[in-house]
Amino acid sequence: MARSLKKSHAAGWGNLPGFAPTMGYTLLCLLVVVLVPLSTLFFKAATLSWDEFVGAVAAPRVLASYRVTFGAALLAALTNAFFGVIVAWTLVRYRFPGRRILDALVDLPFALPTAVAGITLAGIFASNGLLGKVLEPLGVKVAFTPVGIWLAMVFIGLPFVVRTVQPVLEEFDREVEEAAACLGGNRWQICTRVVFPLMFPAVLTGFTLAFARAVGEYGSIVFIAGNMPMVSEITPLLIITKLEQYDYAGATAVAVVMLLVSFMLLLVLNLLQKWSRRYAEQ
Amino acid sequence: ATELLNVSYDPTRELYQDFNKSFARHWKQKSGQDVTVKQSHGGSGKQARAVIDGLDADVVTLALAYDVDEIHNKAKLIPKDWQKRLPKNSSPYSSTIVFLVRKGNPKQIRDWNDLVRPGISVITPNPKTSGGARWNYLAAWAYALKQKGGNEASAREFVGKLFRNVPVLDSGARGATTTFVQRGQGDVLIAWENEAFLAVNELGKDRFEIVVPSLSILAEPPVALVDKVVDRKGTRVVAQEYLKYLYSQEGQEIAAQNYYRPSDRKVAAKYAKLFPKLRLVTVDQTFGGWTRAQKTHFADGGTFDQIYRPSR
Amino acid sequence: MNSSHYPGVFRVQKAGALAEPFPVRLLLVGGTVLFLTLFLLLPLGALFSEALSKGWQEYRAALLEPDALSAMRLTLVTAVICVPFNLFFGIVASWCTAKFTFPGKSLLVTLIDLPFSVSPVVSGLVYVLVFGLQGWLGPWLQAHDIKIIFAVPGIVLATVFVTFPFVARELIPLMEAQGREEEEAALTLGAGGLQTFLRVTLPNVKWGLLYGVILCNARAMGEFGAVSVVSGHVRGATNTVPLQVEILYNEYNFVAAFAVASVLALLALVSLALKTFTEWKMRQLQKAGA
Amino acid sequence: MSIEIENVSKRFGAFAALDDVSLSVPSGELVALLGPSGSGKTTLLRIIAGLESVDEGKVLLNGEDASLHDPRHRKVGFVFQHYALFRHMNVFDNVAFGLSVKPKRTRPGKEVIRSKVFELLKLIQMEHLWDRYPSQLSGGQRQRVALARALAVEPQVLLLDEPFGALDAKVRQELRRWLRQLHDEIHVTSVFVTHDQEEALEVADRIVVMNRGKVEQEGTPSEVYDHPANPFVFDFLGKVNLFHGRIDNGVAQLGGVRLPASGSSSGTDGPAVGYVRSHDIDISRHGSGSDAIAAQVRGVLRVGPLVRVDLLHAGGEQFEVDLSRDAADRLALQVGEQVFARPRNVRFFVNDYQI
Amino acid sequence: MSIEIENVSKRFGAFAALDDVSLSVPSGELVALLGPSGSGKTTLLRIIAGLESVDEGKVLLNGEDASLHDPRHRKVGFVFQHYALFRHMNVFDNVAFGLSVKPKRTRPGKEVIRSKVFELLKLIQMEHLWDRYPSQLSGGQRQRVALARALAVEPQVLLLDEPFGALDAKVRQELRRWLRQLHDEIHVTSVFVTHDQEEALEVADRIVVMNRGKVEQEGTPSEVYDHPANPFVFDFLGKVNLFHGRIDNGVAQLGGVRLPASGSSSGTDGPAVGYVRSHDIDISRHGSGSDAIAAQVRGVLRVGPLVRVDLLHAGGEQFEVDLSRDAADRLALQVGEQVFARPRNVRFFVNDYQI
Ligand SMILES: Nc1ncnc2c1ncn2[C@@H]1O[C@H](COP(=O)(O)OP(=O)(O)OP(=O)(O)O)[C@@H](O)[C@H]1O
Ligand SMILES: Nc1ncnc2c1ncn2[C@@H]1O[C@H](COP(=O)(O)OP(=O)(O)OP(=O)(O)O)[C@@H](O)[C@H]1O
Ligand SMILES: [Mg+2]
Ligand SMILES: [Mg+2]
Ligand SMILES: O=S(=O)([O-])[O-]
Repeated sequence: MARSLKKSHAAGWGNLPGFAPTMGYTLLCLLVVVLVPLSTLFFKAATLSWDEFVGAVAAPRVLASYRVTFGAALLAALTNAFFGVIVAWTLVRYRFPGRRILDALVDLPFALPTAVAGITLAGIFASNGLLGKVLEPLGVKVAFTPVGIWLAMVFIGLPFVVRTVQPVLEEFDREVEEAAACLGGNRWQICTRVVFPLMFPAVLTGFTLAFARAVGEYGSIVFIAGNMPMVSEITPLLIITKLEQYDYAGATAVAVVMLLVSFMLLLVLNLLQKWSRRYAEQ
Repeated sequence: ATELLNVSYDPTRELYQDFNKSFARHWKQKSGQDVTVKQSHGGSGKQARAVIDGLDADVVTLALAYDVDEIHNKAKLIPKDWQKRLPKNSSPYSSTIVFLVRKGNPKQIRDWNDLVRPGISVITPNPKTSGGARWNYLAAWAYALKQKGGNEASAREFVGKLFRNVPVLDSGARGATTTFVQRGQGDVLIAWENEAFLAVNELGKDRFEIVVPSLSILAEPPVALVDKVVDRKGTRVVAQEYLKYLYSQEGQEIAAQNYYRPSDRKVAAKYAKLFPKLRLVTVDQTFGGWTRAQKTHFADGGTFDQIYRPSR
Repeated sequence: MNSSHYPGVFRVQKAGALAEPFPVRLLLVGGTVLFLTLFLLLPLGALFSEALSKGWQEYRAALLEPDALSAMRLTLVTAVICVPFNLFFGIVASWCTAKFTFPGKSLLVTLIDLPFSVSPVVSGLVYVLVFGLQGWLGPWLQAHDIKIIFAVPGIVLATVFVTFPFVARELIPLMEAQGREEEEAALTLGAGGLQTFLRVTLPNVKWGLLYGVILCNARAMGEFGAVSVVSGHVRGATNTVPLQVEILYNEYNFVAAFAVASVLALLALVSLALKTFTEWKMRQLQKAGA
Repeated sequence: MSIEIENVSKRFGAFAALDDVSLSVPSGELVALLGPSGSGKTTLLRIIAGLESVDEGKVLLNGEDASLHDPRHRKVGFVFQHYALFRHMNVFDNVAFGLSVKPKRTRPGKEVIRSKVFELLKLIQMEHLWDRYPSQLSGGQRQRVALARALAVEPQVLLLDEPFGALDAKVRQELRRWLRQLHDEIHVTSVFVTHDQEEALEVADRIVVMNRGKVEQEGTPSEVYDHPANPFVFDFLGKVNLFHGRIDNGVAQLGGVRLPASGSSSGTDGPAVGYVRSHDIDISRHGSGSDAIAAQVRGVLRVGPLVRVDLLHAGGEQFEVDLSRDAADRLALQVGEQVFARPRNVRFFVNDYQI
Repeated sequence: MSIEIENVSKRFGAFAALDDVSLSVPSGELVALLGPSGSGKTTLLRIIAGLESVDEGKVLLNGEDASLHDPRHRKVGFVFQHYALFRHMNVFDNVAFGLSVKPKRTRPGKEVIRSKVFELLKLIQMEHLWDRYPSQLSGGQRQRVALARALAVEPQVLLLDEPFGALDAKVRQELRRWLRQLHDEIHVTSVFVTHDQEEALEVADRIVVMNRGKVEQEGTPSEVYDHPANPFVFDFLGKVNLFHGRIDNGVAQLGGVRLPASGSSSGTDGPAVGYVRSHDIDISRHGSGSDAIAAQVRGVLRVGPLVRVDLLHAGGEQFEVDLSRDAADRLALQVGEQVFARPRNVRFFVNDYQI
């Protein structure tokens, strides 16, 4: 009761000072830094006729790059969702030597320049690299294949799921689990029917963020992807390619499509998110 | 002191590092002024675009004439006849395309037709983004054309086959070299002659060797003054001298030392031993000039894209 | 069932009846350690071993090389402009979004988040479209001899764009969770708006703020894609550290490339250590309280 | 300072949290706002403090329209339900806050602040804890710090939102008495919110009973307890038994007993409900069916000073009687035995809502 | 199922949350664990449920060592203080959870579960709300859902941790009575935790008073209320007045009054404190100084069914007397007047802790 009350008072206009100036400044920054620059994309793309636009964004090679980019991003985000939950769970629930270090390291992909990450990963997973040497004879080729794209995307997206799930688990009410145990649920039932459903919105948020980041990623991927048209060429690279052919309009057209698609996906995931939290609504 | 900006493509880093020092000395002697030349390197197309978008290059020294043409077309920073303003079509040095293979040439690669053998893995950058790669592509095409019974269709099939042997397409010549040398990908790297020399000398004579194909293309990287920029900055004189100096004895020697084929007869003779002799075709003769070559082969939907069109 | 039946390693955080069976725990901990080692420790190790592969001397020389130093200077300048800007923006934006309700709030938050889902390449591109010679303002800028793109301002702008949401993202949920009661209390005690913010709100979110700043800074220093598009790659002038790494790498100067990269990695590690320390400190404070 | 609330309404979206509320609090009084959860008590308090704006109506502080002043100049001390102490400041700094944010001109010196704060800490009996952080205090201690903090700026009105809501029963009783004594000492106009009728009855000079955004009744504790204006107030202020019956010509017929419907205003004949507090019923073993309700003892339970007797009357209705221990001991009731219950002070309400 | 706690100790780090606690709960009883915050009530409850392990001692359920079973097999229903409902399930699914996680062999069919759940929802009077989520329920409703959920698996022991702690005074009183009735209907062995003495006195068959990890006293409500074993229990179970004095030869000297120190065990002469409940004092206008304490009326306050009289006795000690309204009305005391207070049932404790 206390909590819901607090919430209801956090809502409402109230009389705290400073709304107008801070809102004004926020909108101004948003306009100058985000909205105006992004709008140029649409203006530039609008210089194309519809057919040209379709030609630019629906060429087979471009379509293939969407498939590669969004497909790998999806896979990577799923991987991150899976391992991210395990990592978050382990870091929160268990105590083992080195836990703090691992915990701190989770943020590394946020902090490491993506190009460095790409170069390093390519070095490790190339056929003469530390792991490539081991994997190649087993028939697993990572670097310069779509698997490499997935790998780089997993790397850069890793912190998102962990860092969104972790606080939820930390604040998770143990009593809920205990209640389920007293009602006769076994560990597996408790996890699948009580813990995971409650963690799900956070996982979804992390998944969404990891996905959005992966879709746009460029720096780390070009070094490890192999960049083969139709196979391992990502959309951001295509945008760059078009740019270097002086095809500004084509590049922005693809950029607009990318922007819209990831926006739509974000939107869908946000709706899903809302649905997954429906029980929290008053 | 005056400052020049030379916007160039990837493999010329070392060349211009040496050349700039020499030029600074030369200019000091000649005019008593200090000059520093800043360098910018990247894929040739990317560099041209930067100039088009406002990168204040006093001179451009790019991989293909096409890229300089675009600077004229898109931004009018350079007059249309820029190529006529300097000797040798504005190309103070030339190069060609050769192969780099692993020591001992384990896959027995001798000529272009070895590259299309099944199981051979070829490393070359992406022609859509790399100037060097376009030379590679055109050299292969020319080779196929010049074979007995060669025609457009057979050339197209040949190049298509070749690119199906390519496992990695880097965006620039340097990236491709790294992939071949450092990552151990592929059996053969198609590269600028100077790149190949550099790789062998820098990264190990014991690890790589150069294979010279029977036929290749004469690559003439052009240089140009960016008129609008030098006029705005008031650097026309020194920039012109900079380009001129490329054709001088010293300039030509530096080019040769960096494995670019000098255009000056005397210097060429001096370094003749360095550069293997082979049959060279030119873009103008074989492909009707860069603009046409660009349009048929590398533009969106051109032959290169068709090579990668899904057969299904 | 009782966790104390097992050795000290793999203890469950809060002793209780609800622990997974030991093998499951072992599997999870093992999986985590393996996964993180593979994805985080290994690249980090590879990076440093490459950087130091030719010895300390070479490493030092690579860092003191003038172009490398200039790149570091530029990166620092970028961060020094970009972080305070986004810090200030983050604080202001989180105040008006977290402490008030208004129609369109979630739209506003989404827009603040937007740069996050934009590909860095595209974020660079938009600035080319605005400030490039072929863009909206390019000719005018050139006529007035103002350089934005292919110069420091462009690099800063692109970096600001890319790191725009970082501080705000961190602060908004935090401030929302803390409600408005303390601010209201300060208000009824006669404090003005700024006083309330400085003396009540800010101290309460300072750790979150620090975390946001650290992440913002790390990204600002490490951004590659967007900066690459607007930099122009002029040696010793418009190359940031990540670009310099790429250049060195392309010059077959691998030791130097990794050496310079390791500076960024070290910086990241220091930030992370700092962050871990602050968190630890915070927990300590809480514990002292509880 | 007196508080005048004039026809105040407040809506949140479509929901009316306050609906035409009028109220006046004379200077120096301690008034309780009593009502169930969601009745608008907090909203009213926040409006007085200026933390919430009104949609309609006016708030006058000392006769002046308060909307002219924003919260910081209203000289109102607010004690929040969850204390809202500044987590990052120790007790001293919390209490000193209001003084230290005064404008330079009127801000007292360091020493003056110090002595003033310690004076207050003495008042709340916490001088020795001056350097603790809120998280190191018990609920009751936090509550007192919140109070001292509010008092430090010498407010002319003190507003307390469920000051003891989150505390243990025992601690609550102590603080409750302490608050009353404090008020008797410093006599600042105070309004406190509670949903515990005992708290209101025990502490307040006047009680305002609220329900669904309206004031149901206002008066001294004994006025609202002994003369509740309507069934809601009757029910909310203490345990009550309901007897269903009829009124005819001013005489009520309740479970076979005939009573003068004195409480009822006019002769509204018809079905009616009689409300009787559980301590307003006498039990005896003898009686006639006409002046007492025959009932069976279902249970006898000693609860502290009282003894609760559960009775079942012939009509099937259950009711409860609270006896003092003395009375209960004298009667020595056995479960199952037949007794007679004689209600005193029955109030009749027709249609559940009219006197 | 009976519960036997034998010499249980539980430490958290260096802190002993339970210190050699023994206790037995016969089958079918409703027992209250009463004690101040931090006294170990929750810990004891969790140990019975198997949610916490013991450091020393044993818990026997139905005579069997419980440590052989983990919580899921103890047949213990646990109702948590903050309900711990499954937020993402509606009322029906919450209640059905325990049945639906039974192993396949013993799991009832869908239809059986449905009818069983609705039976329980009827019991808690919430059938119509079966599809609401917990966030859409009031505190009291949530509490009842938590109870129904625990009852669904037909536990042999029901444990309730401050079941009404978070509720309004009014709602609390209702639920309290409802719980008692429920227990009378289904008669499952139940232990509930509270820190509200009134709640314990009103609801429980037996009360266990805890303090600092120890059991201070155990007995029926009237045993602990009327015969508290020590000052702590005396104080914790109701309002009490302290009179400082001496005992000599079995006679106590309290504020000028001489009383037989009947309560005190042996003739431990020396300084002693007399404990008297506030309703165990009679007031009259006449008396002699030897059997009554002369005192001045400082205040008279009507609090619902009782009237509280504040008195100041000559020695300077303040004390309180609770009178029934009747008695108070008869006396019609005025503030300031001089009266005589006659304590009944004085208990003497020497050194604050020994009888
Ligand atoms: N900011 C708000 N936005 C929407 N509704 C609100 C807001 N504040 C209060 N309400 C609603 O107004 C009504 C009155 O709320 P208020 O907090 O004044 O009740 P209260 O009497 O203090 O209750 P409680 O005893 O539970 O604290 C409630 O139904 C509440 O949900
Ligand atoms: N997991 C734990 N770790 C450390 N100390 C604990 C833990 N659980 C309880 N304690 C301590 O043990 C003591 C008894 O706690 P317990 O929760 O049993 O008290 P309680 O009687 O239920 O109090 P309350 O009425 O406040 O709920 C407290 O001092 C508490 O701080
Ligand atoms: Mg309230
Ligand atoms: Mg407890
Ligand atoms: O530098 S290239 O354009 O030859 O790749």
